[in-house]
Amino acid sequence: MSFEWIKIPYALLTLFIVANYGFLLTAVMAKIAARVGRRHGIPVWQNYVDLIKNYGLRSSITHGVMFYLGPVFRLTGGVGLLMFVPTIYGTEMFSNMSFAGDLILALYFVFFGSLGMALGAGESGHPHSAIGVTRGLSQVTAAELPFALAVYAVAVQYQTLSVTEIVAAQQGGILHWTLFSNPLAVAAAMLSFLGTMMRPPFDVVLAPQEIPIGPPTEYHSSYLALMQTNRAIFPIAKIVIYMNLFFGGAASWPVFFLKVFLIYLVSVIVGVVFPRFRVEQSIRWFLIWAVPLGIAAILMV
Amino acid sequence: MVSAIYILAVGLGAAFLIGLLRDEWRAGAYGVSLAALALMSLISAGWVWVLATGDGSAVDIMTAGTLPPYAINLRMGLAEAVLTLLINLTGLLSAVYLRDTLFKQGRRALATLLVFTMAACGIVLTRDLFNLFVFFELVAIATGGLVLLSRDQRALAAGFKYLVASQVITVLLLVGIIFAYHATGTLNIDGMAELSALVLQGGALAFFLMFIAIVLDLKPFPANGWALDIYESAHPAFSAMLSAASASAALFAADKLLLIGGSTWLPVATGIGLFGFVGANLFALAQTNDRRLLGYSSVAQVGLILAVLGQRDLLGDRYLFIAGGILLAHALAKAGLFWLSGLIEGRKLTAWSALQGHPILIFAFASFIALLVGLPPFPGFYAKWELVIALAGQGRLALIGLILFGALLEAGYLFRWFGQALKRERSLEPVAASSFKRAVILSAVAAGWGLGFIWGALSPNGNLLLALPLLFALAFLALEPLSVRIKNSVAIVGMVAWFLLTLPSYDPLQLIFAAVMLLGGALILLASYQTQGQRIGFYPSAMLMYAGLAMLIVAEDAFSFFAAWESLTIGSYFLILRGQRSEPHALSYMIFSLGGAFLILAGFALAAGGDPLFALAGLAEVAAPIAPWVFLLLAIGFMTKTAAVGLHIWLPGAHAEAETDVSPMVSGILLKAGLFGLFVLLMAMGSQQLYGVELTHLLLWIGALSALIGNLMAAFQEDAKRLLAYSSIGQMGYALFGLAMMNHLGWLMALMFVINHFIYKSMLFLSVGGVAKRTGTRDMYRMGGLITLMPLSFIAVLIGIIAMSGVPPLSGFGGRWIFYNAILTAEYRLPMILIFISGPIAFLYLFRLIHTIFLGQLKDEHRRVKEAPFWLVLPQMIFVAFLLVFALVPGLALRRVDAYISQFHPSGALGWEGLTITSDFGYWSPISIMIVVGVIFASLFAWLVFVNRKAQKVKQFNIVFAGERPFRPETTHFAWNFFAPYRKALGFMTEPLVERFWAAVVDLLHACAELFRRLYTGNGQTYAIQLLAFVVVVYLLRTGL
Amino acid sequence: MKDDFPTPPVRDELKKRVVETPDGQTIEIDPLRDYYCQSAPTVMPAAYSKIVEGLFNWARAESLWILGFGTGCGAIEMRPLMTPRFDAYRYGIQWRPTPRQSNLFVISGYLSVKTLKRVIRSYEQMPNPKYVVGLGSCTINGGMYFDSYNTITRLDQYLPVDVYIAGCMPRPEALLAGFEELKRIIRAGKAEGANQYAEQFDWYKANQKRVIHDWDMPDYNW
Amino acid sequence: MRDLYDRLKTAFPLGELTEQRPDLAFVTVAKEQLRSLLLHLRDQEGFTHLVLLTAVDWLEEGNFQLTYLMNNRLACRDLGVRVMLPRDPASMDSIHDLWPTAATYQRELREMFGIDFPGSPRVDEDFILEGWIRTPPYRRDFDTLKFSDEVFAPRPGRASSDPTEFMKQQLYPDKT
Repeated sequence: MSFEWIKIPYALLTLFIVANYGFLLTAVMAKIAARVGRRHGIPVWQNYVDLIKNYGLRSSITHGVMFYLGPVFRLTGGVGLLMFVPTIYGTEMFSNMSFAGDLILALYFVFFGSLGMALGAGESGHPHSAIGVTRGLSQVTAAELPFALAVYAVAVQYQTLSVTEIVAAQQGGILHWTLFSNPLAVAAAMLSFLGTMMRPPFDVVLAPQEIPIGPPTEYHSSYLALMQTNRAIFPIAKIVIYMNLFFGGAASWPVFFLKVFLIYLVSVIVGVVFPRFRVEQSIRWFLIWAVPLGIAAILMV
Repeated sequence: MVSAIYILAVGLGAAFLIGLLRDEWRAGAYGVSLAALALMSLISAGWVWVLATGDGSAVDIMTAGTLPPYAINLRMGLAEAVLTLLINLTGLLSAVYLRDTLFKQGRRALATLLVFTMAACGIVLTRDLFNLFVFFELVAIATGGLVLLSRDQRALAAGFKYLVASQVITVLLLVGIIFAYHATGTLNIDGMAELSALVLQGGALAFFLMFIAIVLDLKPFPANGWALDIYESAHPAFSAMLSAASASAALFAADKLLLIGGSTWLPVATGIGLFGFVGANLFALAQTNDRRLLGYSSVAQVGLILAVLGQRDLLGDRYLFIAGGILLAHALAKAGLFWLSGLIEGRKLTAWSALQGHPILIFAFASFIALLVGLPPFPGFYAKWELVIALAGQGRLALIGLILFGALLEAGYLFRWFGQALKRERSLEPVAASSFKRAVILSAVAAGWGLGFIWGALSPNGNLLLALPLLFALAFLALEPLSVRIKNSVAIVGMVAWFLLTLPSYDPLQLIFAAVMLLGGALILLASYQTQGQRIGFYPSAMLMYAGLAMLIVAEDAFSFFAAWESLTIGSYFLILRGQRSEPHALSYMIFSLGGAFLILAGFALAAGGDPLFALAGLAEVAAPIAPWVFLLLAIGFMTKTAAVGLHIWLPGAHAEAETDVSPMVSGILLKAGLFGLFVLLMAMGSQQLYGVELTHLLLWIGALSALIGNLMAAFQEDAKRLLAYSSIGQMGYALFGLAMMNHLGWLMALMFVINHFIYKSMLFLSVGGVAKRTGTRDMYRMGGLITLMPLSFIAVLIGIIAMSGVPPLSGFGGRWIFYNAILTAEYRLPMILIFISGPIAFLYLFRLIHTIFLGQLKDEHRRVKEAPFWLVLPQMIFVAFLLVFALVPGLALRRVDAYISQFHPSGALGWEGLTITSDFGYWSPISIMIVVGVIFASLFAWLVFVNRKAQKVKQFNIVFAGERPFRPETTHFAWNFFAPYRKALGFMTEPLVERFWAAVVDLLHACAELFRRLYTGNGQTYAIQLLAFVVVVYLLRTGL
Repeated sequence: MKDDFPTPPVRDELKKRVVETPDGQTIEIDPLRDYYCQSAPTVMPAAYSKIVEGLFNWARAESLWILGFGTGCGAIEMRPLMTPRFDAYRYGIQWRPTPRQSNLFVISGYLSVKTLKRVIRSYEQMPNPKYVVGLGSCTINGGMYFDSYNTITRLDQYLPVDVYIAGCMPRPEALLAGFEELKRIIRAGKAEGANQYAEQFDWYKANQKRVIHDWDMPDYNW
Repeated sequence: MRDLYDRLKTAFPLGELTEQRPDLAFVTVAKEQLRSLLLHLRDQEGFTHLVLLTAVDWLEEGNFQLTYLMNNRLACRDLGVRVMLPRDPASMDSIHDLWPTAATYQRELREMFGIDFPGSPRVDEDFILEGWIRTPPYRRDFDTLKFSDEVFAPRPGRASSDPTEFMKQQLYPDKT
């Protein structure tokens, strides 16, 4: 097996671009949400400042090995997810490490970070961390279901599990996108997307008012910095999957920026409009509204 | 050879001689009786030897020197020889057993005993009807006398009731004989048979009267209240004789009479017999008195044999083998159990808990129960196999159903009794210490095993007692006095050696299962080094299970497969029963397993079409319309072991309550036996349709539902081992789902689950067991914060749950990847919804497992807890290594299997070039994943260590608590009712519907038993009326037919 | 005040106790020692490089994360800061629900002795560097509660205070002005309250224990 | 109110009736009669609700005055029952068995005034103050300013003014 070492700098470049885009994007999204409340909101560079500040904090504590490793798991999950999916269609340069596995790898690697984070938060011994984790896990069982069904429908539709091939099948015009060739699957997946973005109405996991603030309660300084970085990278990595599966992928960086922005915007728009669901409410919501769409999708392809 | 008539002569003579002795010479009288009985036994034994070795042939003895019908003649054939031997030996052993009582009662009792034995032999030997009547009278009178030997006050009443009943019987018999003589002009049985008595004027009625009289003497259900009172109140040694000797003799008489009746009367015998078998077993369910229970069981067994007598037309030359097998097994077991009951003071079933601490007696108890139920390697097992095969061959399916149902009931109450004896609080009453009595019991045990060997030798299917694995397991009975370390080493070496020995003969599929079961079993046995002392009973049971598994894998014909299946069931039952509070769970395990085994038996029988040597490969040739039924029966049978939903209720308790090193055996290994069976089934039969329903689709739904319910239930458990047990149900659901997909990758996934589930479930059970051992509880919310104290256990659980949840880079992901590729070619999509939802639910219980035990707040009493014992940790660490290796190079195990499966599903094989595994749809490179993840993880970790090198290590209460501080660890550890919101949302799916269903079935059976039991009022007149009513009903039914 | 008053009894849950382990030994649990880290705070040096420390100080100033803990009536004046009218987020100010992630503690108004205990805990749990803003007259000199038996009169006796914002109550605009002043101090590298607290730890502790009689926690809450 | 007072007067030795409003009045009763009076009011007169229980420190007379304020929901009337206690030792029978809520008031009085209610649940535990070890702070002989000055280290230079004078001076400096 010959490994092309040039892949490593290429992957780092992707990572660099995505991380910066992520920092800016989340700030812009915060600004958009603020504008809904007629505020100006944070400056677009605020995320960088917060990151530097967090690295700049001088003291920190640790509750134990898993606590220490939690954020590492978390960020590994985000970076790894990004690495396992080709970012830009048609370039060898930004196909990252996608030779290691296909769509299924990406789907399951999503959980890597959450699992490690949950363990780290658990070792802090803080009850709120555990409560947040139980809420998150409970919600994810229902929220992931429509997405899994949609992915299955798409894989059956294109008869492949390779992300690149799925994107390839969608080239040649906007009407070739899965969005138009299999709208049921996309609808199901987008509802699921709302559930995994940690925004209202599905943000009971963090719920700052009741369980400050869920799993990351005990995390601070450089731990928090790692998690913030993940918060910039991970949603984008996840959106890249959605983009590739349903919205025709991106053949260049500008298209990438635009599509990611628009997909992200969906969850923000929903988030600023709706109040928060309790866990059992959101589970029922997914089972009643999103799952039937997914079932219809797998039966129709 | 000594003439058989001397049996009668010696008995009668000795009885007279004793009558002449003076009352004081008790020892002399006793000696004479014993000598007489011994001599009688010797004569019978001589005949058995001569006839069995083929040196002689059956002999007719003309008493008056002339041919019948002018004189009475006796016959000594093989059957007669065996039965007289049985009767005489029972008499002899009972006499030994009764030594004290007989000394007290004196020569009259001795004489009665001798007359009883002699007369019973007479019934067997004689070929003359009137003579038969005389012997019956003698037996009846002697019985009446012997009943009074008991110290029980009720014995007197029982004896009286018995005399009333037997008078009715005698009258019927006598009238019948007179009519028959009138019709045929002969009293000789063979003579009547030749004349076809039934066609003659009045012959039918005459025969009916004689036949019904004999049948009544068999104490048929339900006209048998008088007999049960005797069983309950008479001296147990006498009950033994009544149950073993007199019933055998009467059965033989019935057999002789059926010669006259010819084939038209056979269905009547079958009907009465089966009705009795099922009915008496049902009634026995409600019994709490040990002897009465044994009485019911006797009635049931006699009914079964009567039913077999009724089927003699189709059993052909195997008739004696089958009927004899069941009869002898019954006689030995029943005599043995009655004798055993004589050692026990209390009459409640639970009083048998006095046996605890007497391993030899418990072994005897277990042997007798196995004899009765017909488990391998006892004669009843061979007999039942051939019986069921033969019945199925002739299409008598209803009979099979009733027989197996009755047998299941019987197993139910017997094993419930056994469980109570072993697990209830030990009764304080001592077990009688008489060495005579024990010797008698042990001789019955020895005879049982001996018969097992003989029947094995006679069986065309091969002798189980010569199978090496089984012998190896049984050898541990002899090794029991040694210490655990020695026995454990022997066991491990034996299992590995057997694996190496048989290695060349395995195909890849068998190899995987063999590796999991034998090598895996040996690995788990490492954990057993941590126990101390002798650990009596563990090794024979465990080895019996492993022997069954070893034989299962290599079985090529249906019989050896079934025998292996039964062996592993018994072994695992004893293993599970060892747990602290496992009595009810072991029982439900046994009942489900035996029920499943009986379904398998029925399935094989259906497929075999009458061929007892049916090969497994023959399943492929079974054609419609039976094929789908065979498929269904076998599939349900196997699914009792994989605990598919609906048949799963035994599993959580059985796995959770088992000992620390037993849980991984029964979970990691035993469940795979069911999967292996399903593999064999699906490979041979493919998919089948029944009424247009694709049966594999049904399996898909069952698998998916098991996965969902198992996972969901696991998420709501507070008990760590129960959690793991439920998760096994879910995991087996996945495997079943994969198999039922009937495509290449589905099967590969099922195999991947076999390996993965074995590794991580064994590992988790061991580490959780170790934690439970150290913390003294299995409730997770009582633990917490153990990560620093038990780091190795934590690592095992961590690796285990990452692997189990399917998160890359560990091996669970491989299973998920194959799963996704497999479903892309599946034709049927709906059940996948359930599978998709159960995947994330696994995270729920896995996180709960690791969090509530190892993370969170450490409890006060656990502050000094040590890491689990070395021998528990060692196998865990080996498993961790395996998991990592298997994660990196799954091809090691899967590549060859992949090729092997191509025989059955040629399309869809994986590509194994280089480091990447490719399917038709996607690709996966385990090593690349591991490297990428590893590099990212390591760099980020290094970065964190660099920027955060001065982190202050804090303790458990240094958490932000809204300006407050935590109160106590117990109130700070969030663990109990962990997924409360989830329960709110989906808790309705965890309603124990299945449990309620089975509880309702059991309640219904018990209520029936309780209701109809009232027939037995204890009133002699009622009993007499019941007798007559029985006669009338049988007559009406018969003539109506 | 006379010192011959009895000290209040130790709380039950903090008393030493004897428990039996699962394997039958009896062990003694000393909750304060076993549950809490006993280390004292240390002075945390600034970054080795002046440029880096300058960058850090700028970032700290532009990213003020306030602990969401309203200690007194002044908390009501902080709420408008989140609203469109004042929108403090523009200035890099936001509220965090946990002290671990906050670096600014606004003591909003009067501080009773009982609350002081919670404030100390929360303050000590914040990572270094951390800043304290005293809001309202009460924190400066007791304000209208100057003669109360349970309200402290000078916050700086107990915690190092970086900025006081006078008024009863100060308006949100005053708060914003105060925060701008704090930013200036931070950027100048003069907001070393946490290190001051560590340096004069004994003095602060003595002051705190003088008013808090039932001291039911370790000396430093990590 | 007056008719109620007259009715009560026949059974209990009551002090004067103080009518504050048509629906609010106060009577004084001896310590020993209190319990039977409360019981009577609760069970016979419909004063089912204990609104509050509070104390006044009559330092000069050496008494504590306890006020049990009762409410008759149906008649919309309140009646305050006053009991005078000697300040030293201040002890009163507990009525937590009549109204469970009384236990909470009694804990408060115990902590703030040092009035003991033997037998009242948790009466000796901390209520609001944590670890208070000095004179109960609501007793008038406890000088809070002195205490504050001694314990809380007042900021030097702080001055107090009379609000009226101070505001006059601020607003109309020419008029002083």
